[in-house]
Amino acid sequence: MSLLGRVDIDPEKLERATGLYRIIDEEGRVVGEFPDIGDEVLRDLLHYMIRARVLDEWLLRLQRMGKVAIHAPNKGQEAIVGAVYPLRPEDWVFPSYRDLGVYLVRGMTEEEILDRALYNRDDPLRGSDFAIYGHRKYNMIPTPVPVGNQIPHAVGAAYAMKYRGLDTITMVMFGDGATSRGDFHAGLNFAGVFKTPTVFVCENNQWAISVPLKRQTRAPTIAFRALSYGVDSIRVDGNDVVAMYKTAIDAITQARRGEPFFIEMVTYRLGSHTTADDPSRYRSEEEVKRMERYEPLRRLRKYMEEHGYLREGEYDEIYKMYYDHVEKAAREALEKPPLPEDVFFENVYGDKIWVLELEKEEFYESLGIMKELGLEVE
Amino acid sequence: MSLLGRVDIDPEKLERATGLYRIIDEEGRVVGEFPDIGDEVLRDLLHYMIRARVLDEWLLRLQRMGKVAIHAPNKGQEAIVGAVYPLRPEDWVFPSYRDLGVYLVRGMTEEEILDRALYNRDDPLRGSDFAIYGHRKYNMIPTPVPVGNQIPHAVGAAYAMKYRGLDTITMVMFGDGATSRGDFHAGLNFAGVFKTPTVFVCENNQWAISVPLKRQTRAPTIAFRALSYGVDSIRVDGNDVVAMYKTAIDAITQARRGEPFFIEMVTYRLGSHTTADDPSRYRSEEEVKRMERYEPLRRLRKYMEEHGYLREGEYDEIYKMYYDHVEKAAREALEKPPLPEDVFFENVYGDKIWVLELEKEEFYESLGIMKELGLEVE
Amino acid sequence: MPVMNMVQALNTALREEMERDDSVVVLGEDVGRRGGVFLVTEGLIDIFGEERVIDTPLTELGIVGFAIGMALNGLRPVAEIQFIDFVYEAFDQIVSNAAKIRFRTGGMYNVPLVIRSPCCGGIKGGMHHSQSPESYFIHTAGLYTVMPSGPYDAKGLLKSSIRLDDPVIFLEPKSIYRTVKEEVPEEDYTIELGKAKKVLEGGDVTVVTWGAMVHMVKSAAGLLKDKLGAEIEVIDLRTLFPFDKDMIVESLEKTGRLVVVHEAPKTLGLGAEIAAFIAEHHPELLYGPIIRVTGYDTPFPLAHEKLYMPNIARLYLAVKKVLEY
Amino acid sequence: MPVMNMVQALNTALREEMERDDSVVVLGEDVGRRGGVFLVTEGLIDIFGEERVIDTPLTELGIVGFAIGMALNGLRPVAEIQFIDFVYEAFDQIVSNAAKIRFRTGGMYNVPLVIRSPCCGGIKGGMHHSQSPESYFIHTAGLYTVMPSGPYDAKGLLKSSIRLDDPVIFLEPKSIYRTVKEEVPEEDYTIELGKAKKVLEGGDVTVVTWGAMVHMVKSAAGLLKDKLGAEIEVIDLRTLFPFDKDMIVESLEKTGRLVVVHEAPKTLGLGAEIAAFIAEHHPELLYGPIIRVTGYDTPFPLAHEKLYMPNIARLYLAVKKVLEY
Ligand SMILES: Cc1ncc(C[n+]2csc(CCOP(=O)(O)OP(=O)(O)O)c2C)c(N)n1
Ligand SMILES: Cc1ncc(C[n+]2csc(CCOP(=O)(O)OP(=O)(O)O)c2C)c(N)n1
Ligand SMILES: [Mg+2]
Ligand SMILES: [Mg+2]
Repeated sequence: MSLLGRVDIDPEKLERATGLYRIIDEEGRVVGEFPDIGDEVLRDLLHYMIRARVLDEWLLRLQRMGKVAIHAPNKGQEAIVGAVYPLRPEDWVFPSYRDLGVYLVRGMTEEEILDRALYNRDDPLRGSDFAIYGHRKYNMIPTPVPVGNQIPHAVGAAYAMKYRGLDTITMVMFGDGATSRGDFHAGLNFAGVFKTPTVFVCENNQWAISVPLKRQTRAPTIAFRALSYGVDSIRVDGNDVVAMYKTAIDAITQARRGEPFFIEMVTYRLGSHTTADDPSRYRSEEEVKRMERYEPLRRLRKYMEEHGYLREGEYDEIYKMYYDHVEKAAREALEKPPLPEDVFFENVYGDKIWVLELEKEEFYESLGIMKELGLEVE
Repeated sequence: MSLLGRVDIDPEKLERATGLYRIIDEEGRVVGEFPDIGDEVLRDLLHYMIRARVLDEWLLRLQRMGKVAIHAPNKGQEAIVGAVYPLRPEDWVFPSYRDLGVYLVRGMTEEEILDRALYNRDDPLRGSDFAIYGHRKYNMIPTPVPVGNQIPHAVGAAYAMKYRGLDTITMVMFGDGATSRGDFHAGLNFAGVFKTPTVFVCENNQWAISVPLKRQTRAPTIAFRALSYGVDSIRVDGNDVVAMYKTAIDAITQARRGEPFFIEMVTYRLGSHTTADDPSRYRSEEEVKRMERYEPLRRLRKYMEEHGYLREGEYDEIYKMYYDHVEKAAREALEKPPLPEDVFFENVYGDKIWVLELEKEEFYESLGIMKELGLEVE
Repeated sequence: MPVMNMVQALNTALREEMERDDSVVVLGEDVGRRGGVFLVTEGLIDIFGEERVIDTPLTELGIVGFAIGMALNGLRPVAEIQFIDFVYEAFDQIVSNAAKIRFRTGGMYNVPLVIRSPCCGGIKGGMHHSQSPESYFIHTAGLYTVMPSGPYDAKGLLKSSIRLDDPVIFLEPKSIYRTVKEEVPEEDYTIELGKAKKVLEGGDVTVVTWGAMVHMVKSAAGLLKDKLGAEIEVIDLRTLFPFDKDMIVESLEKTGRLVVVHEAPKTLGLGAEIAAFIAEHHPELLYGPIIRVTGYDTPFPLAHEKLYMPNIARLYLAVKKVLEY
Repeated sequence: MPVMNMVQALNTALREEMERDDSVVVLGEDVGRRGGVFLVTEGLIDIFGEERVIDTPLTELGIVGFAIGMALNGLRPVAEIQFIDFVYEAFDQIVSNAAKIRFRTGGMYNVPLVIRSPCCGGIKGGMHHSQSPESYFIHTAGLYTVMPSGPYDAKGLLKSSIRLDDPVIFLEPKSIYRTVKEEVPEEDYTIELGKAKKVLEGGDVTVVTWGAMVHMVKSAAGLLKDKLGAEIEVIDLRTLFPFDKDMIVESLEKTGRLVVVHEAPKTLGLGAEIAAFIAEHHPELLYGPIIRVTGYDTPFPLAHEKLYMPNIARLYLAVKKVLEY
């Protein structure tokens, strides 16, 4: 504590927080130092991104069919898979609702995702909420729908890991809109103060529903905001999956050493906010067209084709393979019966409490009456 | 919106936010460019600071006598008067609870402050809460006790002023601890996004009760944090009232032009957090001793004595004059009768509502019973 | 008279109040170009500009805290919370400030603020797009809480709320935003806060309810008459705090039997206060038990929401019980 | 057996639980060296170090959000809110997460979290150091709410709360932190949540209460006997949700008369639920009205708090009314 001193800012940190790290540009050209990643990783990343896009399309279709309550498209943001790929299974992920690729990288199958989306009998979240995904067996915590709530959780869980002497870390995803919430503020601040092993990934897709970034914050960059909590950060071209992957490796390494790290993933939401949204009200087709050029799959494909990782037609084959897979999975998931009628009395408390036992009695009585009187409620 | 660009930080803004602006050092020596302020202003600042200190002592005494519920000493932070002094009466101030000097500069008299502290019949806040001060006639809004709540209010009120075409501004004070709250985050962010005419003054006194600054935040400086909201800022030696005054003039000018400004006032809380606190549990006597050297009245006095603004003995005379004044005022305030017994039914709603009318009936009945049975409740 | 749905009626009320009074401003997430996710603020930005129809950053605490500041300085903000389920970040600002500033300042300042928000279930919204959290506000001294059940009331009540000098939590049952249509006068009119509306006359059982449940209850009247021979008298509370005790008492003088229906969870739902009020002040009016048909004491589920919510079968059971006692 | 006050009993409970189980950690503002502003955590930092007794930045949202994360990952955090009046910034984290994570995740995750905090009036704390906001939590499915009235219960209930696998709001009436002293066993013991305690036997009127009001009510028993000839039976609820309905019903079977006393404002205070529960399920047990003696529906005042709070005169009036009916 000093009343006299001045405080120096590390210019390198400032540079990373305000520059833009990229390796493959929008035309698939290498513009940064290409990291030494194996062919397999590159193919994996491609496959995950394609799977995410295919699944996205299917969820949109199922929503239009009235089978899925709501879906938040992730088209354009598939390079998030690069951030998750280097994690260990024991690490914990707190995803956002727009993270199909994340769920897949963590090991969730299309089948499991569909059971969830359709909240059928096999829904592990027992019909609790829409558009959220996760599972204990993948160490992926289903996200709360209130934007940003998961951020302090990820910090607290990381503290617990450190406290327990584990060498695991947590990673948490959220949007640019989430940075305005108290949860973001508290989460970043606690991470800075307690030096928790947490990697923050802000998927800055330029929009929070209809609110553009400049209406969300006048921060020079979101990565700069992170510095103001004493959390190191980087601003990355979030449509460049290789840059995301490389960044994540460094971030995860730093977190595992017990220092938080913040990734601003600069990307763009190509689709609507959710299936309930109508973006034509607030942004131009022309903007979206312009941004399509930057989208992550296009450039990875270009790069891989030009560098001989993909032969002609192979991309389409892969795409078709996953498409067929999801089609079959969707058919099966749709055929499964619904959850039991009294499912919502489960998992409110660990122990039985009389209040709910009494209410259950009334509930079963009401089911009886429905039958008796031939009432259709649902 | 660009996926490609880098963002440049203005090095001058960075410098102001991480340096330390001062004019008079702890020995009363001029170390910066002395602004062209008249003798009168200097004397005024001195008088306000002395009045604040005298009143502080008296409130401590009255608290020990059991007359005042609680008091938050402001010893060491009196240079805050420099921030308020250049405001116009029509500007709005949202003070903190530790701002005796602020209340005085705004025009509240010692008499009025004592009526409030003792919540006697003339208490304008009608016995609502402890340790808060303010009055509509001084355009000073009594602060909410939950730390930081007033920050977004000051921003919203400033928006209203701009919207209504007024050329007034708002100024809001809060501590270093308050910077951790959601209210701070939202307030700063809204000020940045909406460019409200607001001056923020963070009285960074190094402690939030027992929590030292480094446990509160790892921000390089609090003024740096402000930049991360797109709000210009400066870090000032907050024990140098002339630096505070000069800074405020610039800040207010900028705000009146419609741009928010943030002042980090680097100071030190010499007393206990409040009269309910026991700082010996968490900080050393030695630290406090060391910091006494930096306190604002000592240095202003030194400067003024050495530069011929104060003759020998004059400081003590001024001090005595205010002391006697408060002594008399306290005696009078103590003699005033208490607020009416049913005062708490006032000002809940603007209109009468049956719920409270019914409860009032029961209340008066209970007063009757107390008399009847000779019960002493209070 | 034009026929409107509730969204149109609310939109009209906002527009008219903004035309009447420059100090009325609208703010919230996506209220501008987007017109709100339910389009209640649609088109306002074109008429009044973005200084008066303000898209805010994504923080409910910020929206309400900022709006309180506006209200202190002479504006009459109407803040939209995108879904009431997201209001909790703002709870401190509502409970500690909006509700208490008049008291704290000895009446020197007041907060003419309306917080309006879609509420309640019925659209497969799951845990965080379906809640009915009125109890939190009703328990908080210093607030009014209002919930209209149709377009006519929506317009009149919103206007009264905007003109009131105290904060109002204005809850809009989203499931009936577009399903209920009514004639709504083009003229200016207001509806007094604190007054309920009798929506069905009947001599056997008083059913007190509000919001979308008004329609569920009304739709059950025929069945209840047929199967149980009971004529229900249905009271739409409209203002939840302070609620219209007089209309309830008057009806009970006739029926002696009370059922309260609401979507909020049972424990300390407003039904509890209504029952307790009667049990405290008018026990002599009752023949038997006061039955509450409510949301269960669980989070609001995505699966089987229609079974979770009060429905005709559950109302039937309740009416049967009060009749049989 | 040592005689302790409530602060000492709570401090002992924390220490013993931390000794028993490494996963128990304490966090909050000023809980470390300062020992909490009421010294409930005094000395713990010396024994367990600052990784386990964690001074946090000044944000209730942060404290609770961070603690939830800890609880998800295997710890059993005991989070202190310095005064419960400041909990509202954390309301979203409590209502949307602590209370709902078990449900949201289909039971895959749960939140063993205790939020403990000084509550209630009686120390001239004014608007923001005196509140009794239990209703907000009781209305929220997924939480337990507890309020002890003395050292023995405080220790046993806190231990049960810490060992529970669900979140508990643990409210400590600060006015009796040091005034009530009792023998408190040095051994480990727990008190089952959900069980009330009969603190006075009597045949005429059942008085249900909790927290500091237990002592006010007990102190009035003599006067009530003298002046009204009434023997009151006093039930200390201890757990406010789920409350011990059985003990209340059993007592009412004897007395037929019910008064509920609590500090929280009347409208939708827990008294309303207790009254409504009886009115719904056991109307036959009642002779007359159920009277509630409570805080008024105003903010908690600094001036004349003893007149604002339930007091002997107000209890006298209530008992008189239920007897005279
Ligand atoms: C607390 C809260 N307020 C409002 C909403 C409604 N809402 C859902 S997503 C969203 C925008 C989120 O934007 P951002 O954080 O940028 O994420 P993105 O959707 O762009 O991925 C809003 C306002 C919500 N879910 N939670
Ligand atoms: C929301 C809230 N939490 C906790 C408190 C209790 N409290 C009062 S002042 C204070 C510390 C404030 O520190 P800071 O903001 O630095 O201001 P200072 O007292 O140092 O002037 C705390 C924790 C409070 N008043 N409000
Ligand atoms: Mg976004
Ligand atoms: Mg401080």
